[in-house]
Amino acid sequence: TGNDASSGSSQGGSQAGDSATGYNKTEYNLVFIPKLVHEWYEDVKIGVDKAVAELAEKGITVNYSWEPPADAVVTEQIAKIEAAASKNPDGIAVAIIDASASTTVINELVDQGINVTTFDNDAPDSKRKYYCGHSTNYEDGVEIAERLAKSLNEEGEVAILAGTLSAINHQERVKGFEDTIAKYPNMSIVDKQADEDSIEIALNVTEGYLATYPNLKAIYGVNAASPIGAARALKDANKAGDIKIVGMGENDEAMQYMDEGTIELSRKKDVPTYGYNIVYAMLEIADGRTPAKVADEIPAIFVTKDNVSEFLN
Amino acid sequence: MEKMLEMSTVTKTFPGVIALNKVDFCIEKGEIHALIGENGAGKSTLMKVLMGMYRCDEGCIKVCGDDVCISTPSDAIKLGIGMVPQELNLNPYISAAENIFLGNEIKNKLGSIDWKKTNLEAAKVLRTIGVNINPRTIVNKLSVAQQQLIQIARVLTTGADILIFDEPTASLTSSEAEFLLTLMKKLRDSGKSLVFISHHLEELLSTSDRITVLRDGCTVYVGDTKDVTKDFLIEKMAGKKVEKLKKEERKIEDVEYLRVENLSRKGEFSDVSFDVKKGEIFGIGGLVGSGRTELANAIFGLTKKSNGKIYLEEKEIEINSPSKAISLGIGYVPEERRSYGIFPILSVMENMVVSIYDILFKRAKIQNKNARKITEEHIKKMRIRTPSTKTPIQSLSGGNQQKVILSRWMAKDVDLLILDEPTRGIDVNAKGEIYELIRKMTQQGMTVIIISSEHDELLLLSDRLMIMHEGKVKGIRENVNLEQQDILEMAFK
Amino acid sequence: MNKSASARKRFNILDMPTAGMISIVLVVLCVVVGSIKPAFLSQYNLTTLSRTISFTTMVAFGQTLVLLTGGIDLSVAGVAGMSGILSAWLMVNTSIPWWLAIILVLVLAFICGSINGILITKMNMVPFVVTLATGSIFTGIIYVVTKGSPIMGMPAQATKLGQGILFKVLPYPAIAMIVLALLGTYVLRYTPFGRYIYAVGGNQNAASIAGIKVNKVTTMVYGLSASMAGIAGILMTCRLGTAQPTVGADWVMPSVTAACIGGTSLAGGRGSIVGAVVGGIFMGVIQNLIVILQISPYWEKVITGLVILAAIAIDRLKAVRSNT
Amino acid sequence: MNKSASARKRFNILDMPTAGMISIVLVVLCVVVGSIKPAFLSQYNLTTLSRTISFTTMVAFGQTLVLLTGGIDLSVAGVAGMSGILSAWLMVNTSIPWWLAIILVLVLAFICGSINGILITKMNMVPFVVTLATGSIFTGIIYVVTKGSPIMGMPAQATKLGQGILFKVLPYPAIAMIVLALLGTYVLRYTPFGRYIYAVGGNQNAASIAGIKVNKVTTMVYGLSASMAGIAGILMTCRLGTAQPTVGADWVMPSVTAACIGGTSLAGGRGSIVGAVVGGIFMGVIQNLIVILQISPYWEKVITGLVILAAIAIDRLKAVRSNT
Ligand SMILES: Nc1ncnc2c1ncn2[C@@H]1O[C@H](COP(=O)(O)OP(=O)(O)OP(=O)(O)O)[C@@H](O)[C@H]1O
Ligand SMILES: Nc1ncnc2c1ncn2[C@@H]1O[C@H](COP(=O)(O)OP(=O)(O)OP(=O)(O)O)[C@@H](O)[C@H]1O
Ligand SMILES: [Mg+2]
Ligand SMILES: [Mg+2]
Repeated sequence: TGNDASSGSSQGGSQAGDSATGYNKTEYNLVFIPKLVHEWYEDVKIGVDKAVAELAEKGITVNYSWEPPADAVVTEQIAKIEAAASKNPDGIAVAIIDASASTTVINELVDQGINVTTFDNDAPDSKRKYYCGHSTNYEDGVEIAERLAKSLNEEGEVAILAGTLSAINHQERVKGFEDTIAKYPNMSIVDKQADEDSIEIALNVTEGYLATYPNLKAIYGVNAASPIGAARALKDANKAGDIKIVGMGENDEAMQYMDEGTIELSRKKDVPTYGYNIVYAMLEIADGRTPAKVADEIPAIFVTKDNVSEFLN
Repeated sequence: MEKMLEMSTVTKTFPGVIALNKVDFCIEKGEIHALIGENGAGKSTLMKVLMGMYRCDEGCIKVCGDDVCISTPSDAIKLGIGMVPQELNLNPYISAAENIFLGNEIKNKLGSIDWKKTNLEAAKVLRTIGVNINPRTIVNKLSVAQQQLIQIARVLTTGADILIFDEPTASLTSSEAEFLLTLMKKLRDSGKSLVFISHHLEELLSTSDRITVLRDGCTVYVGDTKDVTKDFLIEKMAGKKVEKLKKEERKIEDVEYLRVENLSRKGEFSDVSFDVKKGEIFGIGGLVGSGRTELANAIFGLTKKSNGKIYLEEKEIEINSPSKAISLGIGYVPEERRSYGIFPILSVMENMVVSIYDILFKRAKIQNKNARKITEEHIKKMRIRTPSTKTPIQSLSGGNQQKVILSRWMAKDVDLLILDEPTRGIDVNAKGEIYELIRKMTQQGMTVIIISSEHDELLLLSDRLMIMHEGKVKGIRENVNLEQQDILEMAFK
Repeated sequence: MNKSASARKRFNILDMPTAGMISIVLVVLCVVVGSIKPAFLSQYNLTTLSRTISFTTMVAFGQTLVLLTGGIDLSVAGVAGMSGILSAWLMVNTSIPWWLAIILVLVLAFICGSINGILITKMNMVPFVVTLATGSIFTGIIYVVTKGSPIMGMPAQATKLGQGILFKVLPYPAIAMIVLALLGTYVLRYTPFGRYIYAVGGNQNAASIAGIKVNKVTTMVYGLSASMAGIAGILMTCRLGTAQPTVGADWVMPSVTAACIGGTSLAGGRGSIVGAVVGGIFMGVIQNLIVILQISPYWEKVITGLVILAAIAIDRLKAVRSNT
Repeated sequence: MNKSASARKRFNILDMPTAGMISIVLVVLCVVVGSIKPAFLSQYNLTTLSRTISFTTMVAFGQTLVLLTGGIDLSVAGVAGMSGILSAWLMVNTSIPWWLAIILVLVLAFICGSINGILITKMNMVPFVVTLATGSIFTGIIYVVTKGSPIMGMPAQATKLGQGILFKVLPYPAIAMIVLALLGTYVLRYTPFGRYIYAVGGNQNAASIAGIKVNKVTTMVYGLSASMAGIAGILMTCRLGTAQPTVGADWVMPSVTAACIGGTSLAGGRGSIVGAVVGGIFMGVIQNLIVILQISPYWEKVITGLVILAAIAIDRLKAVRSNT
């Protein structure tokens, strides 16, 4: 179903490139706009660089600029998207901070003939050309809850570190988790507090939990910062392992805590693949073709003590 | 005699003004040197150059015969120069004792501040200048006069050999001033050199040894005090002959305008009753702390009275805010110009027309042209020295600032004007002009209450006089054949 | 007379207002960048940039009024977000027409601001803490109302307000900003109320004695600041097409900074709406340039900081030279 | 004499310093909550709470000094983060011993702060904009160094500084805070330098006439503020065991707020380290109570705002009553 040249993109006009490479042009300009400057996106960038290097071997030059806003602020990101558009690139890839907020801009740009794609976090109702990411947040919450229930023998108190209140993916992860725990009569969610994606706040809130709930059995953290903050607090309180931490930890630090046994379970995605896949997709779109898959689901795996060694540097 | 300080060809310009134009100024060891001139003549500026607060454009300074470079106040202090500035310049949030020893702390062996000793020493210094206040009092709780005395105490503790007093007596009453003058003489006799700036010529004549007169930023006269007379100085300052104002016997119709009955405010004044007639100049005299300012504040609605009644044209009125007072046609020139009078960074024009914006607002727009016209008129009428109507008022000399505030109420055209020390810091000639203006205003139907610590001013201007002491009315008299002596007698009876 | 005239001429050069100096810096910057990267001066970029700038700049207008009185309004973020959310909520969940929803919310914003003003004047509280606390409350209300989720389904007439572009050149929010800037300048320059704001900031005690109702003026100013934040919040919501709980969350510092860069003093009494416009444009242009010039994101904050420092340093050099 | 004596007595009750009033509110709050939820007063909670509070409170000490001079330091976030990152970087990537790394970074922090001070005094720039800009630069340096990733592998002796607990009761950071509070109070009360800080903020002209080197004092104060932020940043990094780029990012407003709540005036000249401690504890306790009392996260901001308002209102009531 791949090479459907019929999609009326204006960019497809220049047929100068030699067909041996399979691409219309020999040089492409791309813009990436992650949510913010963060190590997670550095991993995405590794994948981007890998694809760019591959293409260079085929004689295709891909220039890209990396433009995360300094902080994950939706209005700042929109300003970045608009500014990037004025450079008229062959493609813009955005890790959406806020789907509904960005939809208008994306549609405006796509209508102008600029190819906008999304990665990591989607704007599903927009006219974006392609999405590469992970959208099963609710299901992740469910899955983590199921696994936690099993390891706790379906009983005990659990507290949630709920991330940022306005982040939809955090809300969905919480929802999936809550809905599932509700099915176990002997399990209860005793508290849920925001940690604003901050290790410092996650740590402080966890200490509050430890003081308030002597029977706490597990802590669920919905973003990369939460399990790390919780792990630190548990270690300090000498309760590492007694209370199970489950959640979304992905980085090296989380892997180390897991190796020690402080974090029990973590959902981890193959991050560089986002970058790798999206470069190829953007080139397809720039040439006026539709990429093989319009939405590219990057699978996430569960990391536990058993397989953590694969991810330790 | 030994030259203690020599300033030669000092020139200092500000945007729009040449404040000092090749001024020569010289003090000898062990003298009190009077520095006089009209408002804006450049007296304070010259002293600020000496203190290193302004850098002069040109000129050189010698201390004890040596060329010196003074670029900051701490340089000046190191050279043994100390100053009591014209404007109150204390830290309002710290104690009197600390203000006195600021920059000159008393430390113990460990290098930390010895507060006990600081307070003891402060009390000692305060006693030498005749003030009886607790050195631990936070400065913003003190009256203006007390703050002024603290500034004087400050300078005395620095052990400076050259002491500058820029209008030190302006906010003091006669007895405190008297005490200070004696102290200054004592300092001179102990070998110190003093610069004394004042608009009270009698003071200068009785205290100083030599006099320098400045006019328009130039030195116009230097000579021994014993060789000059008051009239001579007045003429030198103005650069022309000046008519002296005489007491005027006026007939005031017996139409009551304002009546105050049993007005009291806890801890400030009690049972004050008086009435003011339409077109009258009603003087209020007394000694420091007699509660006159507080009385005026209460009448104007700045503070709440605790008791009593006020009638305006026979109708009882309730004044609970200044804006209410103003809407009833009352204006007020407060005693503390800097904290209650001026808007320092706003222009002369804005300072003048701030109370008449509602009148200037026509055809959906403030008529700035009119505002400028009014301002320029008053600048001319009051002879206010300012480069332009746009100059921030803070860069005017003290006396000229006061004139701007007076103009504010003239522009507003109020029916009753309360003036609290209206000529404080104003030069002799300008005083005369202001007196004349006050009289002219009353002739046009305005009523004036004037509070003053200068008794000759009250005797010259007022139709009737009320004397207060310690918050109580000691008497009200027609101002006919009254003398200074009578006022003091009334106060202490 | 001669003397003073020559002195006055020099005075004019040295006393070029801050807003003027910054404008010059800004124009030079734009010309230089425009000649290196024509994309910067493309109509598309200028149009979207003008829209981007307009929101915080509008907030900066209100902030300027508050700063002129010597206060500070940290609640603008909360008010902006709350206004956006509540107006969308009213449009989506009630049968109130969209324009009425907007008016109602702006009235509410004004009341919220007045509460700040009343607490500050009547209770004699510190503006910084009061507006921080009320700002926290207003932000909190957003979360209570939305539980963090955006409100979708706003009527198209409303979203047009934020998304529309007049003659394909001038976005509606930019028009709103220009109108408000003119209005604000008029009020500050030509109405008694405007002059009273300067007087209150110049010396509160003196203002009171001059017959100005200091408390009323101050309360009004906080009300207006909140209204401006409200307008910006609602327009941003319309621009986005959905009501985001985070709208305006980061507008506090930029609004103060824009005012400051444009020459408004934090101590009160000095400043202008024009200053806020210049400051707002300056900040927006820097952000835009960073993308246009492809400056590494890791260096973005460093560059932004340096450019701001450089701009105000150029402005201050004259002051330093004219000093003492 | 009699009058003034009676006046002094009245003065004492009405003029109970803000820090005192807030302490009373705080104690009442703690007792009430402690009786409802004994967990609040458990040793574990108090110990961890004391550590949580200590970081921003230390930053608030420096902020207090700056506020006393009438300025504001918005660069504390940048300095704290940069100090944390750079010290970790030195420990991990060079052979410099950990303690030397810390000293070097603190010297650097002091220099960074002094740059603020020099720009503010020599160039006569506005503290708000200067520190905002330099703060942006310092934060930027973090990103340049780390590209957003944490630095791991800090030596255990260093992390002990942040994680250790004396006698299982008093965390090291809390000890650092107490020592610094005592030291700061001593400096402010008993050394000329400390008094000069008040003098500069109370009336800069007066200070200058008294021969105080206003520029030197001010520069020093910004240097100290940066050093305090540096200490807090390094300790937080040690506490977390890894250097996070976001350390300190949210400390600016809390540090100013803590100082303000404790009675330090933004206009300068009034305030104390004790005030910062009380304000810091107050803010920390509110945050802790929200967890302990299971307050819904959606209501958190509303409650926080209301409690702050209530506390300062209680403090101000006395002022309002003693007014006019
Ligand atoms: N900081 C300043 N900026 C601009 N102009 C100033 C400044 N200080 C003083 N001037 C101007 O310099 C002139 C001299 O002022 P100065 O204060 O020395 O007068 P003065 O003799 O002390 O008067 P007064 O008796 O009223 O105190 C005045 O015209 C004044 O407007
Ligand atoms: N803010 C204040 N706090 C405490 N006491 C004050 C304060 N202001 C004034 N006082 C005291 O109140 C009394 C009256 O004040 P004040 O000296 O102003 O009276 P006055 O009659 O207007 O005298 P004058 O006008 O001659 O200075 C004085 O004893 C003064 O010390
Ligand atoms: Mg003078
Ligand atoms: Mg008085």
